[in-house]
Amino acid sequence: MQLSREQLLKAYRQMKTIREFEDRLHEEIPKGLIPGFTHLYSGQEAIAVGVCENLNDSDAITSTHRGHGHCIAKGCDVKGMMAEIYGRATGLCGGKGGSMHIADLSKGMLGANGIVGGGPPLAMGAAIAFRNRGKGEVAVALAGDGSCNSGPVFEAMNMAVMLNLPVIFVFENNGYSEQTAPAYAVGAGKTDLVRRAEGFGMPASKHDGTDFFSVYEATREAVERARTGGGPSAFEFNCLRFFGHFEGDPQKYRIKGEVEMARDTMDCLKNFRHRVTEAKLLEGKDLDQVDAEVKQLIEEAVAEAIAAPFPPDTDVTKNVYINY
Amino acid sequence: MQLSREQLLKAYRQMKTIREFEDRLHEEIPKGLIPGFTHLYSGQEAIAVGVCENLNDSDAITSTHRGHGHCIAKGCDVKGMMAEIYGRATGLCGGKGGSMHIADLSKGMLGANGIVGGGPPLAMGAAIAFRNRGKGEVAVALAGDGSCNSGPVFEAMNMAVMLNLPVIFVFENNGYSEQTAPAYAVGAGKTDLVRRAEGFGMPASKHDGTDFFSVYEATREAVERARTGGGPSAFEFNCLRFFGHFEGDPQKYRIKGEVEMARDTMDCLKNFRHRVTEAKLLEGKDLDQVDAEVKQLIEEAVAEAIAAPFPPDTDVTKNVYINY
Amino acid sequence: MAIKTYREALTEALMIEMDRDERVIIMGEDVAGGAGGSAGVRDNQNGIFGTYPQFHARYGENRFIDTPISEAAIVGAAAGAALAGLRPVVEIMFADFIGYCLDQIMNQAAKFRYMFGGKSRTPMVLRTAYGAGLSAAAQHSQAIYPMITHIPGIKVAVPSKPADVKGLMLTAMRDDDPVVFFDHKALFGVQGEVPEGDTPIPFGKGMRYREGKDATVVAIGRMVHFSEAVVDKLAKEAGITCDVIDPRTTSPLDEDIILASVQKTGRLIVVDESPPRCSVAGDISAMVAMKGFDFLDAPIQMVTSAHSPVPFAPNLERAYLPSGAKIEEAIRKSVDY
Amino acid sequence: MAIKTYREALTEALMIEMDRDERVIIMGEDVAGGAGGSAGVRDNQNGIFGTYPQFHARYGENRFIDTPISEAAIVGAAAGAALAGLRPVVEIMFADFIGYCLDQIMNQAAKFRYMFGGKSRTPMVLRTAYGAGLSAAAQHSQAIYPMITHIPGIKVAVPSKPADVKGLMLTAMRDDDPVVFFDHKALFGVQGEVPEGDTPIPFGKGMRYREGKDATVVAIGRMVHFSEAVVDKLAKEAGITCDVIDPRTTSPLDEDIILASVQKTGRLIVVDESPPRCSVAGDISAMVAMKGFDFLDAPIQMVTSAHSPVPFAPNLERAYLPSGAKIEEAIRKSVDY
Ligand SMILES: Cc1ncc(C[n+]2csc(CCOP(=O)(O)OP(=O)(O)O)c2C)c(N)n1
Ligand SMILES: Cc1ncc(C[n+]2csc(CCOP(=O)(O)OP(=O)(O)O)c2C)c(N)n1
Ligand SMILES: [Mg+2]
Ligand SMILES: [Mg+2]
Repeated sequence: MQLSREQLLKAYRQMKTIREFEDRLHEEIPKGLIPGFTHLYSGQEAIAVGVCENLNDSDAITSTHRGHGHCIAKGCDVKGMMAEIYGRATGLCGGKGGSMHIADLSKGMLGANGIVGGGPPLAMGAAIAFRNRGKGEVAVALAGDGSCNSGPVFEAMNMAVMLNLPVIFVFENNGYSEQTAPAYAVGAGKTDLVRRAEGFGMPASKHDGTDFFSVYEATREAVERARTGGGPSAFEFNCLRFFGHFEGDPQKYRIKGEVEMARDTMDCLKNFRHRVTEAKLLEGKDLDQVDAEVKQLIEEAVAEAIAAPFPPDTDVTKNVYINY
Repeated sequence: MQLSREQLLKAYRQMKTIREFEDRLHEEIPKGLIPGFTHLYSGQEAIAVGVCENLNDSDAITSTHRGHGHCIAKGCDVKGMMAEIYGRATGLCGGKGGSMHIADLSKGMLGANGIVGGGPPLAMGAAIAFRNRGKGEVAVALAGDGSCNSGPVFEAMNMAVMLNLPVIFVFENNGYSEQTAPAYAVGAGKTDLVRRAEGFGMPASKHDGTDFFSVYEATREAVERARTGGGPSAFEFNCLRFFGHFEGDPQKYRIKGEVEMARDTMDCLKNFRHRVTEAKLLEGKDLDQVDAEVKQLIEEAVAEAIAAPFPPDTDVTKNVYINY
Repeated sequence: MAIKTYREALTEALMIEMDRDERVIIMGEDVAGGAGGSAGVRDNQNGIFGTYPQFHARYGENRFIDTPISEAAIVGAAAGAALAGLRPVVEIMFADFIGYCLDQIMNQAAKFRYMFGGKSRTPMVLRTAYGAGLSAAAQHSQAIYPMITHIPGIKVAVPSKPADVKGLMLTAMRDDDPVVFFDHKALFGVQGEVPEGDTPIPFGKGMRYREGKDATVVAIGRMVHFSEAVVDKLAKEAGITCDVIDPRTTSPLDEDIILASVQKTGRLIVVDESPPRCSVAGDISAMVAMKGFDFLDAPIQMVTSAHSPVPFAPNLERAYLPSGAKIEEAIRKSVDY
Repeated sequence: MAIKTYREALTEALMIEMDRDERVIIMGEDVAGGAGGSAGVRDNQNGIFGTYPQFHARYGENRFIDTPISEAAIVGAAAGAALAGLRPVVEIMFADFIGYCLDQIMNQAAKFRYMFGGKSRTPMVLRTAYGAGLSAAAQHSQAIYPMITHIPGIKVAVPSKPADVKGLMLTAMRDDDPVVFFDHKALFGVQGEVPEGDTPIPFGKGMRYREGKDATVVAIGRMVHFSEAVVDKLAKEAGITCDVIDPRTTSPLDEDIILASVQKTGRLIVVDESPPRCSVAGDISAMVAMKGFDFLDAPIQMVTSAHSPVPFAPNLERAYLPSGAKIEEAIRKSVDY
């Protein structure tokens, strides 16, 4: 399906925003103002955006510990996210959640999740709500290759097939779960995520996760099917993460040059730019314009986050039903 | 492989002992002397025995809430089992475990298990011990069709493949998990247990669970492979249980005549007798003789159990490391 | 008021809310039963404990959902469905099986509201049958409500009487926070007066079931019945009178009703079916030792189950559980002090 | 005695036993790391918390096992391996993830010995990092040892000092019952004297780290350090002296050392990083209110975290946790009573 100029620009802007957001965090984190652990999404942008460009605010996604990209792709406010990551009162969760727990229910973003495998059962449950509501909404679980060894993820796949739910399981195979490759952890390479998902009785396929268009097209079909009662499906999207598992990861498990190679040949932004300019769908300067705007936005987001106040200490007992 | 006369008699005796044990419990339970919930194995005997006739005491099995057949097949003392089910001091667990928790570590019987899905991770772990010991021992997880929707079972299958462990997953598809058929609970029939297990990257196949010989042969090969470093495999063995899920189950979910049909055409004892006498491997009177001996054994087991004392009240705090 | 069983009272609450609010759904293993079975008969046992009479026929496949044996996915699904606008009631058949879905309770449902800065609701009820007394042995008999009471963000109901089951379940289903609701499996057949109509009971409000002056007996769940019997006997036989207080919800806990009673009696006995360590008995005792110390005229007495798994043999199970004799001994010890 | 970190002390214990007994294995997610990775390098981070220096090289693939992210299967496997003759140490990276493997702890490992009539052993250690203070937020910061302490059949160690980590881990690895071993993740870098050689410390024996006469402060895990600082300050600034007692294992619990101290001081303050309900603070307080009532001259004081999930923002996390100020206030309140 041919995307309009607006759609292309939007997709590029979303991917670029994620990249810029993460690359900037990578610079900011060593400065010491960002608390806790942070997991960056750079290198995987085409997946979040390729999936979410098929969704509306009333559709839902669940996410992971590596959730910034998913949040941005699903429309979360970038400044609210940045403030949250800095632990400020102006953050999307008022500073209570942090990087691993950003959520915006009004955008259908049901939360980043620090528990590996936490998301898929939630997405499957949201799909029960959607099925019952009958308005054609869908839920998407974005999850890692590592998460796909976790029991609740399998259970969720079976239950989704069994109840024929409008839910899509998106497994982002970024080459590692922490330091461990799927060639080891996923049945020592005797199977793969696609065969497994098929084993649960749903259509599943593997695509290049660094190519926005292939992610977008594959998911489009599945979303359409789910909206019209056709039930669940699963995808494996391949990519490589550009940074460590968490910021600070020494990454000795990766061969020298792996990231450089990935940045060279598996960069969804470069690939997108090449493709759309070659095909004369957009001009380089359109994209440069987006780049500049995004840079500015992230610049402001960081400045505003740093300037924002911390939540008042008394917030500690707010939003839990009782305090003892 | 041709089984010897002794082997055939042993297999028949084991199956018959299970049948007689369970049928007798079915009679005894309404009399009110047996505490708690009891799940009977009648109709599935060929599976436990077909599997366990390939194993030695140093091999291990894990079991389920429907564990009597597994225990007998693995060599647990029948009188000790009966006394346990009656809650007596002379029981295999001193009256502390009951029907759902019979174990005999000296026979490699790692316990019946009241938690559905509890066994497979344990068997997989025992297989780690066996791999490390290097003596060619194997572990077998006996589990139900319903248990195969439980996350830990999936996790165990993946980990077994990943570590190439000497463990075999035996799924007994007896038509129901409680009142629910696998046609509903296992991906609404869009997949089956074999395809799922294959999805995890191991050889899997389906066989007639009411035919001792097909169970025995299928497992024999897999056990051989596991003993020699060939890794895990999985089986689905089909059968129907002759009684309700638990004793007292009104069974309205089963069509009238289902059990009669099963008793008529899916009775492993009948089938075995027919086959071995037709082939002139054994004579009817050999089997009648076994029948009589087994009947006598169960008779004694019940009588001795009923005559046995309950454990002393002070046992309540024995075998937990401390009491407060 | 009509006399009804604990089971009937539970059903009544579920039906009131299922009828009133179509966002309420019920999910669990064999709640309807018979799915895919050869007879094609649903509602064939009305749930394992008979709590859902003809619910499948009445509410249909979409609102009354049989699940596979996948506790983690079921509870996770309830949490996700709650975030997406439903108000699920999810059954975990035996409380012991919470071992399979603690993450979804503790790390997901309990934390969303707080972790997301107050911007989400997770209206769900996990109902589950707990407790010993049926020789169901170590894996089907536990009273694990203390572990759940420990978790901030979860409310916990442990009703003892039919009227409380009804009133607390109505409240649970209308609450915007997740609730874990523990029914004692040996109480389903117990009868009591149950008010007609829509009669929610607020969380965090205990109930005094006996009134006395010599000691305060706080009891949880089935232990309320055990305690009432002992207290009635002591009143008759020994002229010792006690308050019997049932907190009804362990979280939030009605501290006031307990402290007021101890202020009056000067003596506290807590009766709890759980094993002793980090139990609700300990929790309530500690609260009084901190906030009601001056009221106390005697050491606090705790009567709990043994610090052991639940044994199978009926005599051992009796020895494991609090008994009338143990409760009486504790009251006498306190009063004689 | 050499000065070593908590991390080094842990490593030392693990190595002593791995070297001594080949039945000991270690399993967990990324314990070696790098499996299947492009560099082919193992032991690349020596475990997430650096506790396994070159263990893969030293002990090999069969005894030092990287697992998939399958907490239930890992802990179940440890229990099964233990039944089959190994003595597994299994790492659950963060204690919060016990939500995924509670069944294998509570219904399997904890119960085998009892349920099977004493005829089995389950020698396994589950070690896990717990606690707040690193802005790891709600799902990576919990101190859930009270939930595990509740479970009969499991032993629970919560060491505060490097020497205790070493001694208790040695004991844990030699125990025939399952042990859950909680390391505080903010303590790994803390230093202390650690005796050389094979120096197991028995379970159920607490340690007095400060001696005084005015009050008894019982503290758990990292709170021992917080309490010592406050007690030292009060001694210096206000002439108030306190016993500081670390039970070291919460199950079994050394009741005697606590009761003896309260008998001497008449006052009890319990400091516990968990939220308050059904906590170890409550458990110890209740025990003293029952068994040491006559010793008490003042209400028991509990200092715990807030009854809320752990918040992310550093100031909120500080407000959530027990602090020096809160501990001091509790001690003064008790002493001034
Ligand atoms: C239940 C659970 N187990 C372990 C962890 C620790 N952990 C955090 S991320 C991670 C790896 C996840 O790998 P993958 O699913 O591939 O996601 P990625 O990090 O590659 O995005 C692990 C093991 C966790 N957070 N939750
Ligand atoms: C974790 C857990 N969930 C639910 C149950 C209740 N339950 C006991 S047996 C059973 C059905 C098991 O079905 P299957 O695995 O097919 O074994 P079968 O009864 O047919 O032998 C269920 C749901 C349980 N014991 N444990
Ligand atoms: Mg990954
Ligand atoms: Mg079955």
